[in-house]
Amino acid sequence: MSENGYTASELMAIMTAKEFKDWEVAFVGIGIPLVAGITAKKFHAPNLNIVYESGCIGPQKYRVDFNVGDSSAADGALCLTSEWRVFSDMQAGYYDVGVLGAAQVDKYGNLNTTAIFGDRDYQSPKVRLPGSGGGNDIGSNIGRVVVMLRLEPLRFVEKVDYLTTPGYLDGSPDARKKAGLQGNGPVAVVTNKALFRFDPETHEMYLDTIFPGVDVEEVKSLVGWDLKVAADLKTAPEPTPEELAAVRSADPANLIMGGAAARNSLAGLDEYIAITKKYSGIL
Amino acid sequence: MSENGYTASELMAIMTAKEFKDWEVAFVGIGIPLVAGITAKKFHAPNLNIVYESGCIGPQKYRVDFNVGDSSAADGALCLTSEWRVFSDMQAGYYDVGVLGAAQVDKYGNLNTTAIFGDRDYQSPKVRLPGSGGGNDIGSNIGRVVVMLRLEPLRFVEKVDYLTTPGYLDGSPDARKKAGLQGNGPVAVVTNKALFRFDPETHEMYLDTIFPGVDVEEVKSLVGWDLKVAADLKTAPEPTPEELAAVRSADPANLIMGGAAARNSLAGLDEYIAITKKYSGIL
Amino acid sequence: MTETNCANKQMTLQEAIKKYVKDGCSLTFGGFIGRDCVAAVHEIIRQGIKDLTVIDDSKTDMMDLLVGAGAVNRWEGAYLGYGAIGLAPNIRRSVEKGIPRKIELEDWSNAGISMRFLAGSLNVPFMATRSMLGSDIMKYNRRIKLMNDPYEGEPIALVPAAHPDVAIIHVQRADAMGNAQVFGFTGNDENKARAARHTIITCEEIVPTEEIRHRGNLTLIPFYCVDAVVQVPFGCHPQSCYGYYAYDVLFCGDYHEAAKDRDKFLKWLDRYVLSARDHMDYCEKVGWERLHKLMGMERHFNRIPG
Amino acid sequence: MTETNCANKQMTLQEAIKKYVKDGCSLTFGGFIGRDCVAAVHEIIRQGIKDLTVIDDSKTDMMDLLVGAGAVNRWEGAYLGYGAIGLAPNIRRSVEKGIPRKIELEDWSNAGISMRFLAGSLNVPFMATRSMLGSDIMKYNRRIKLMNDPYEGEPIALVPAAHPDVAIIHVQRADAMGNAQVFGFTGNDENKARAARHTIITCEEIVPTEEIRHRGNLTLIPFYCVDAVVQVPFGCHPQSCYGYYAYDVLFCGDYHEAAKDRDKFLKWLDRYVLSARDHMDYCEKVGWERLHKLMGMERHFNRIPG
Repeated sequence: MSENGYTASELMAIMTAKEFKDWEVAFVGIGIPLVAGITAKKFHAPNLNIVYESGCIGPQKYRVDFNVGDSSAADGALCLTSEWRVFSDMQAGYYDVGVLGAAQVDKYGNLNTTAIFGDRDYQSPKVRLPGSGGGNDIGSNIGRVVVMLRLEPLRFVEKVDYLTTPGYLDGSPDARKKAGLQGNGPVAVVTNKALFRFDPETHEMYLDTIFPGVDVEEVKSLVGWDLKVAADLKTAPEPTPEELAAVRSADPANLIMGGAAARNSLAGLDEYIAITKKYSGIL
Repeated sequence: MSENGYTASELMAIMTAKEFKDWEVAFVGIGIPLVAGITAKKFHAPNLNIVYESGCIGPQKYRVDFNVGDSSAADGALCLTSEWRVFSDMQAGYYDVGVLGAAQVDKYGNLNTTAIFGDRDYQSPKVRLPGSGGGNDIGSNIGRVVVMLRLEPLRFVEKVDYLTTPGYLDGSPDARKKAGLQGNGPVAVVTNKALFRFDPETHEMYLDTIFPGVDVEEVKSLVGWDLKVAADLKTAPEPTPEELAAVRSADPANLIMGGAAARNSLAGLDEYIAITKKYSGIL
Repeated sequence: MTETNCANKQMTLQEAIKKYVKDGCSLTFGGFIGRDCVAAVHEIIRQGIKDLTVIDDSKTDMMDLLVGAGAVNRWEGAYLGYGAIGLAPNIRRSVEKGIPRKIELEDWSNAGISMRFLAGSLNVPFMATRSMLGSDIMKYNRRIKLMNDPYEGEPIALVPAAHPDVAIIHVQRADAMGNAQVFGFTGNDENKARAARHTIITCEEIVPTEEIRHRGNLTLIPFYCVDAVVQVPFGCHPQSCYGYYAYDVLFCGDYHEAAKDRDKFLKWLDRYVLSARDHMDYCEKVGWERLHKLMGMERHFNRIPG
Repeated sequence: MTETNCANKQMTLQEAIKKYVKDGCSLTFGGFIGRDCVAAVHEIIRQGIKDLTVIDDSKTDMMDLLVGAGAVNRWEGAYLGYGAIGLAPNIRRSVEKGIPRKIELEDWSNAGISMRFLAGSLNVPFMATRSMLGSDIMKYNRRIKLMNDPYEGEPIALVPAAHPDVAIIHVQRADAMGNAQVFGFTGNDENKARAARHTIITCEEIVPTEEIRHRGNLTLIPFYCVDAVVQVPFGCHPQSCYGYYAYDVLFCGDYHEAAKDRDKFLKWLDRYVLSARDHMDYCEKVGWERLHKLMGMERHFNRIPG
């Protein structure tokens, strides 16, 4: 937790929540992206409907999901269907916004979630990551895509080791269209220190909004190319107590945001069940 | 009704019923083919499961269907699903036997249910028929196909005006395989006067079984090519009283077998509902 | 595609048809000779909409009516008959004699046209199928393309995606947002609703969204595919609606007899369609008692689980 | 494909795995990180089956287990991680260091692999998709073919049909004939069951066929796609099974911690899998009280409509 009384993950969730609009249909992965979606529903987007790749459309969230196929993803859903169907509905243009994570991003918003090569290669990389999952599909087909990842060394690179999910490809004006891709590409990259957007002409990522207490030079030092900064660089507002409360009630046992440390601090299954029941509520 | 106390349609249904085997999955159209399927379930094939192209799999028949999408087709079904799915399951080889009707058949078992051209053509034919429906799909994909049509002038022709549903195409040994078709082609043609089968080498239709009281020359005179007759030509047995009772209880108001005349002889909706309820039974 | 999602897409049948079904547009209808959109077809005829292309799998009386009323220019589909009752009189008169006008025909098989709706719903340009190979359907319909598949080299047919301007689908129940639940067979409805540019849901009953959420597995068509929701009880009569009412075979038989003669057909059309103000007036003409007897018969045999 | 349909395809999990899952065969599993076939995976490991190819969409702990146990030779799929908990330790050890053996990887996206199962279920050689275009997935995976569609000329990707030797699918309930009903999301299960040469259904409960007929719309996989039916209550633990029990996040967290270290993983494998006689013994080791608490939690939030 920062000296300001909130964690970087909480701020990321709150900043991402602002990217959703009311009555949109959002394709959101589990983890912090989902916490962002639930947070948006509590404020400006009460009728946001979330779709999970397992085949759950518009659940009424009662509890935290750890996986896209957790029972929770189906709780009170408007429609329970198949994985291939929701990906096809995505391909048919029914989903307005997608949120996804990544391990690496490049200056044209291309994402890598497959492998960090290091000094090795695709079949024997330094770090094998999970792979595309539905990430490539979101990046290939949804009109508006929001990316979430931490601004840390070696994550913002000139060129990704493996291009799992297309952003603007080589950045040339019709690159996506020529490749046969749909959707307009990424609109925002939300990190723990700043929010980035893309130049409508060059498709190059630039610094749009800096988070409270973060220095522009610090951001530039973590980015692997000569980062451009918006002429009207904005500073994000501090999260409000209401926003923080909303984020925390979406993850009451802190297991999404807090990870292994939070798991280990629980007394056991009984405490977990009790917390989950206590904070459950219909959105 | 013949002097023997049964109609030609009833005999056709009973002869067709014998083509089903127990535990098969059968793709059966409405009308007399369905009456045949229900009859088979009452005798040697109690576990026959019938599939309707509307998406009904294995219904427990309570009442007569007039259309493949009648509610009756769904009564107590094992699985209620989509049209595209059952056709795909057919394409994947899950259905053992198909039964279909036709307006014309040729000597290689090709069927026409689209148009009788007369002296005209496809877009302005003498008689426009309903079209393929699921007929082409059955003929293209199911292992064993049984055809039902009346032996009447101009129905058994050297070459069909329009080849809606493939039998053995031009009869050449690999014609079906070369065209990309699955299944082995038609195994029987059941009519009101005789049952025909196909030579395994030449794929030409021949007279296999003649019905009680029918003359071979009469059959030959109604067939538009030089019909071959089996060396061991069989005569069909007279239907048993049990078989006739089964067929009649599958169509208790006689609306399938009896057509407009039977409809007109009903006093009205009340009588129809009363008969349907009275004869309803779970198979 | 749906322009805007919102809490309430309910409107009257007149409004929905007027808003989405235009002269010269292409249409598809849900159901499969059962759960047919009969009330919507009546309203299309009443509004005098013309030059329609219908892209569909198998249809009986509702297409016979539309063609007899002169509303159709073109048919792309698999079956136009009258089920176990016989051939479709108005279809025959149109194709054979051009009365009241000749419809263009493009024949497909049911599996072939089903794959066109599947491709449309997936937003891919085509689907492969093993149907129609070697037949005259392929000979006369040049949009079916023969290819050797690039993986195994086998012959296979390609069919193009269908994207009708409007899909009209009748379901047992829907909420005002447009979530549509179907009981019984589902035909090609899930794909038609997605393949079409606009989708109108007509339904027996509008239910609260809470009721939809209680059985999410039965939602065949989610709200985001739907533009309009219209409550039309008995909207399939004389066809059946699973769990609601049985097929009215005698009414259909009478229609079939009348339709064999052009003048008698026009009288029938006037009596049941043109002179009916709306679908409630049609129900009145058919007789509420008759409709409820058909409901009683259906529910004797099956009830949708509560 | 199913060789013979019959009234009773029930057998034990040991029998079903022994009969259909052979060294060197290809497999796919139902569920989607939820409703996973965990009990079946344990039994495969216990029987020492080797050199498997797994063709699948997204998997977490069950693939980590199989790979850690050295049973897998090749993976064709989209996601091998550990959900919100992190990366999959045994997957990383295998791919990065070849411990205990290196698995071959063929990457797909979830939509791409979904279309492979759809093509397999339809028995067509390929499907078109707009995913994976322009990405390194296509660069490294030469089975994805770029083509210009013959109708509109647009670039489109083709993916080949998947036909795994065996699909194993866990469902909430099935009858002895093999009719399988699923509540909640359905993943790619309907297509996997059809695409595979043999299908094993494991289920929470065997129900009478009458009960299946009562809700035919929920039958995702009909009997004719199914070779074996096995009752395995709590067969997904520690994953969730909608309407039956919740995800055991703490158990998974403990597994994840253990799996980071090869020796600790082997102890875990021995404790919960190898030294368990069968699935009931696994349940005993996990603790019936724990399992029933997870069931209580699930049913607090949702109950399958009665």
